[in-house]
Amino acid sequence: MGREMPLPPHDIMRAVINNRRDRVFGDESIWLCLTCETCSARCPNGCDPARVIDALRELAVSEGVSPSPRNVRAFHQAFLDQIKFSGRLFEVGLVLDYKLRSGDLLKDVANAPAMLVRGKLPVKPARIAGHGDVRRIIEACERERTAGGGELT
Amino acid sequence: MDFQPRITAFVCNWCTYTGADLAGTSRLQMAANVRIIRLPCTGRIDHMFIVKAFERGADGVIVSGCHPADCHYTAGNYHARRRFGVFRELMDFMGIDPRRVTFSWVSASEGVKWKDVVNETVARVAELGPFDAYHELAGDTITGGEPAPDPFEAAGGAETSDPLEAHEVGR
Amino acid sequence: MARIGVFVCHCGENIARTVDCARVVEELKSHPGVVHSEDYKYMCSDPGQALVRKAIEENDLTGVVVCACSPHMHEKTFRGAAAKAGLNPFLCEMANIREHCSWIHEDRGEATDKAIDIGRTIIEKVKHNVPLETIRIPVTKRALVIGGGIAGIQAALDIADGGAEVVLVEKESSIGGHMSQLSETFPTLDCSQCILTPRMVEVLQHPRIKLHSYSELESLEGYIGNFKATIRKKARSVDEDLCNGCGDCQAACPSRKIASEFDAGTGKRSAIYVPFPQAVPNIPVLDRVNCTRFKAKRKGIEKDVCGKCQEACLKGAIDYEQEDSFVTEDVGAVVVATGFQLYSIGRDQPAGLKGYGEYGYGDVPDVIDGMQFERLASASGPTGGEILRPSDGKPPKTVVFVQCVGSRDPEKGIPYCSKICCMYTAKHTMLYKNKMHDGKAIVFYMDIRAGGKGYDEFTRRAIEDDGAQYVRGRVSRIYRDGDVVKVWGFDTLSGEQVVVDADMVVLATAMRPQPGIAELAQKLSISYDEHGFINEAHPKLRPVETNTAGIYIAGACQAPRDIPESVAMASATAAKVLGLFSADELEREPTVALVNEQTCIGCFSCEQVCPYGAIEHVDVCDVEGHICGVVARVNPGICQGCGTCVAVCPSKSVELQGFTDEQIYAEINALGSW
Amino acid sequence: MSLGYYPGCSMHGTSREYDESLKAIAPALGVTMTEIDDWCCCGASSAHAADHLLGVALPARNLALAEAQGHDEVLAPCAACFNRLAGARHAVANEPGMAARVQAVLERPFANSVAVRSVVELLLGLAPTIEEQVAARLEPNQLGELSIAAYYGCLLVRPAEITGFDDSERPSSMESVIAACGARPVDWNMAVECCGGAFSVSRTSSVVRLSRAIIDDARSHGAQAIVVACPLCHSNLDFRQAAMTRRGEEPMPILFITQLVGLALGLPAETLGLGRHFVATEPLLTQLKALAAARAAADAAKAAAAAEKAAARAAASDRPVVAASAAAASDPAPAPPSAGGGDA
Repeated sequence: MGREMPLPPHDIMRAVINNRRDRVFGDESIWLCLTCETCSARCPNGCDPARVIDALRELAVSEGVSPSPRNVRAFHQAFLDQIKFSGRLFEVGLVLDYKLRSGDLLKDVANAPAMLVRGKLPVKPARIAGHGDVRRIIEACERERTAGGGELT
Repeated sequence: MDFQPRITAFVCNWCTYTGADLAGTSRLQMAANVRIIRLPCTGRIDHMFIVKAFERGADGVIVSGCHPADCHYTAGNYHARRRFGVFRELMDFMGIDPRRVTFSWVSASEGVKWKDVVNETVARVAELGPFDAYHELAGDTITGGEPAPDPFEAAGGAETSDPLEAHEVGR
Repeated sequence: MARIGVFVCHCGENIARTVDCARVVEELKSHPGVVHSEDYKYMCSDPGQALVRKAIEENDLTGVVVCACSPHMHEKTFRGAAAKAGLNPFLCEMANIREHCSWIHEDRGEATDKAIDIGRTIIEKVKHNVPLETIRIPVTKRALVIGGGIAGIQAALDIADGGAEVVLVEKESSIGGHMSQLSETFPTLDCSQCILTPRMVEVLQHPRIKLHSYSELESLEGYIGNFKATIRKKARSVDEDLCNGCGDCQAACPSRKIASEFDAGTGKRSAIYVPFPQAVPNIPVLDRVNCTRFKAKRKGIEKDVCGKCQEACLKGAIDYEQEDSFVTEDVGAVVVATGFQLYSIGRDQPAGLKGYGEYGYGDVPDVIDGMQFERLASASGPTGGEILRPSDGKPPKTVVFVQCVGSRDPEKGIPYCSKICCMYTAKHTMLYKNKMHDGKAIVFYMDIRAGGKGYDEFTRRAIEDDGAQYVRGRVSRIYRDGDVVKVWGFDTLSGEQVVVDADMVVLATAMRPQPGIAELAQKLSISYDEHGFINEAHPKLRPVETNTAGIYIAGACQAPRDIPESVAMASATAAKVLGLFSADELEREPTVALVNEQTCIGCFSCEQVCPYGAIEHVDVCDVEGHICGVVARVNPGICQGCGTCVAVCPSKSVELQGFTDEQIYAEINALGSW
Repeated sequence: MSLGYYPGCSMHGTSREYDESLKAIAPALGVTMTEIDDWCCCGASSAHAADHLLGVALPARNLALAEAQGHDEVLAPCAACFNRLAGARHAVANEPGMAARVQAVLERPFANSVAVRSVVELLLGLAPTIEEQVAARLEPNQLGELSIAAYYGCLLVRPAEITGFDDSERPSSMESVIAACGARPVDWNMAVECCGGAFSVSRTSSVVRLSRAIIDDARSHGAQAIVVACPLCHSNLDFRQAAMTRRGEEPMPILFITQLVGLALGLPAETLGLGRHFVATEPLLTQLKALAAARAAADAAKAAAAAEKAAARAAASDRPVVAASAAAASDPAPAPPSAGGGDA
């Protein structure tokens, strides 16, 4: 994805070193990272851009900075809410929810039937017994983060 | 101050003695209470030397050599450090206040540090007052030939504490 | 009864300003044992020294104390003066009343009292001084040089030209080392073989150089001036005395498809071979691993197979039964010049290194390393100097050079900079462009480190005159895509990803010490760093010495080095060796430790703490001559006189001459009287 | 040794056939595994991007469950899940303070004692078994003619200190499994490049660009199919392939490694869920069957001829040596460059 990022990983690292929040959060770069880990695997100095970018996204979310491209953030949001609700990811739900948030309603709708035919999309969400437990964990983590307990930056 | 402490310094020939020389050539003024005894290496220092110094009326002692890893003889100062670990235990036992002894590293380029070591030690010992317990120190006063305790007996324990650090001054 | 003479120096005003020298003279005159005491303005001047000599003779003094400057300043001077007057120099000591007194105090009274104290202390010490004789160790004026690369060759020639004998040991069948593999050399682009071969021949013909090729050091015993080296002459399967280097055996050998080490795998050789035509000595070696005959033997086939080389050899020099033999050589000094190896980043990685799978080295035929490029560019190489890529033998139109492969990479490779890569990469681009004018040379670099005479100009030339295209950034991926080698990189200056369709890629791989360097270092009891490079005694002031006296280092065994540096180091070691050999005997300060074998209990605490391994075990026998115990003995040739053994000896059986317990206690006691 | 099974969400949805095929081959290979009761989503690929702690805590919950249910190993077929689980295990073990923080949010005992295994790792260990079974089968192995590109993607091999079981730049474990199945692994270039992962839905354009490069490279290296071990990769390469195939290009079937093993073991395509792919697999399979049959016939003929030769050779005595020297003459191994040059 490097080539699609306005700031490629090494520039992000540089900006972080120079504490250039404006640059780091200035565009959608950090949201375009797929955590494919290639940068971390090949860094001669053992830096771990993938982790740094994760941390930056976390920061961005908690501080509400950084214009994460609407659809990417939407995806993450939809994803987490899914788990929060059922404890597991319910893909149909995810896709629908995501479309509502991101607004590109038509995308993939054509494919959904195909998915159903192939038995790939259970229509009914599987809700695990411990979904409450999961919700609690998610909220606990949110609390810790807002309490600033996290070790980011 | 009226009380002028008498300090005996055991220094190695290559680092601290040369460092003291540098202090001289740089004309660094310092207290005149210190008398230097030159040894090839702190590794040479038998801690009975220190006991003897006190026994002969010194109020304080400075032991100073090369920084770790700088030893002219590659490892002498490490062995010294290790033995002083044992020695500190001994001092309490003999009723010598450990604060009367300064362990320090002064390299050939640290004239200023040497000055500080001297002045701070003199000041510290001056506060402690005269060391008058020396007559209680055991042993024949002429040869000072008490059998030294085997330095390696307690060496194991010594390694955990680092006496040179413990009292280092003039950083 | 001691008869001490005291000499107080004013050092012009330096001492006299704050120290009342007259009073010092008076006070010390009355000190027990002092028979003479005087002062003078400049004691170190000739008239001053004359005073000392005169006093020694007139009062036949048993000791001299010079109250003046630091012993580091003038101890030699005054000991010399004492010696001239017939007094053992070690009975003369200095009391430092300048650096340690007059210069650091203002109060005249205080300073004078202190000066007197210092004088007394030294007087008391001198009373216990004993005459010492300078230690003399015989020196074998013969040097062992390990490694026949350019460093070893230079060291051997310089030492031999200096008049000493040299034993040169080379593990390969020919000397020449890596330099003989190079095509041209930076920054002058003169042909490596042309400047090296004559030196190699010189070595062979030098009356004072004895060459053991295809040999390795088995063990080294002894100490400076007196080493005994055992050398393993590996079974060459060729009688060195009979062989006349005609090469018939090589021509007769049927297995000719063995990858040539000399050509870094780009060329082929036979099983019995001389690595290259100019080899010195020009005697082939039989590679028993690849030889048909030995393969068959290993397969357990009774009958002798092949044997064509033996048939072909008219001198009957081929000896299949030959075994490793050993020779011992007495030498006085050792020069280690074992050089380097290139970091092979292929699939098999040494412990601690991850390698570079993403660069496809070893899998993609057209991804080669610097040494392989040298062979391709070399007139004596497999392509006769034409640059043709390995896969299809076509001339590559676009060549990508990647610097810092393995170097400066603490995570996957090696943290240090290999130093020569920037230069040889620039050289490679020139060699390539000079042979392929329409070719494109692209260099990926992190920084260009071209420090050295004419070095930066050289890299500039590559860029500006020869048009090499330098891209600042690292390469992330190299793979084969049909006919081309795809190179993914990043241009950090333009901030763009770069993808090059190259025909060939040359990796400037890192320099590492030779394999087996650790074992060698242990044999020589010298130290090496975490990468395996030999440690110098002092990084600035003793760069070619090791912490073991009499063993010196030259070239890339100490750190990444280029040819000029290796040669300079080699000549430096030669100077050191010749200096050592300049006298028949080594003179050493007698301030060394001495064991009282009567009282030694043989606990060898001293051995544990001695940094130089100077402690030897000696059997003690009872009256009937039966061994009844073992005691320690200090080898004065090795002891450096730190005195650590003295301090740890539980039975007080070791004394450090010049700093005996007696002397030191005397000093301490002297201080008791203030 | 008790193996817990962590399917992960997509195994019950978009990559159902992965689950089916795994369950199908497990008994055949003598693997018994029990699904972790009440497992939850591991958070991939959003949790870690939103909250580091959550990214560790969710997988940790599953590892804790596995622990409680007496497993000492957990099998996570989904590469993303595997990466998250293994990553969590690593983080809890190595990040200062992490163990405590996780403990605090989990509110259940967690000793971090469970090892995490990927399907590839498991199959690699079983490769000999697979080979035996394939050999033992009577009908000709239909995979004999199949050239396959093994696609690892990111999460299976990176980062090395977490995944560990294979070289992160030049992995070979899948190739070993493919070979064990009797198929031909192709040597290609995109085995560890990223396919676009989680952007399948949110940034399809990128996925198409990245995945196309992968499929093109596989095709150009003669692969007839790509084998994957990751639902994300699969959906990108399979589900999105329509968007990236140009006119005249044969579609490239994308198989899960478990499906390949299943085929090798002779399990019916249906049970392996081969019908669930967007890129149809039938044409390839039928083609293979034909080829395999043909080859079997040819082999039989060859074998007969060879037998005669062998008999003849047995007569002459000094033959083996010639063979040996011939082998020597054609010894291809290039010397390591470092071997050049001469030093003691």
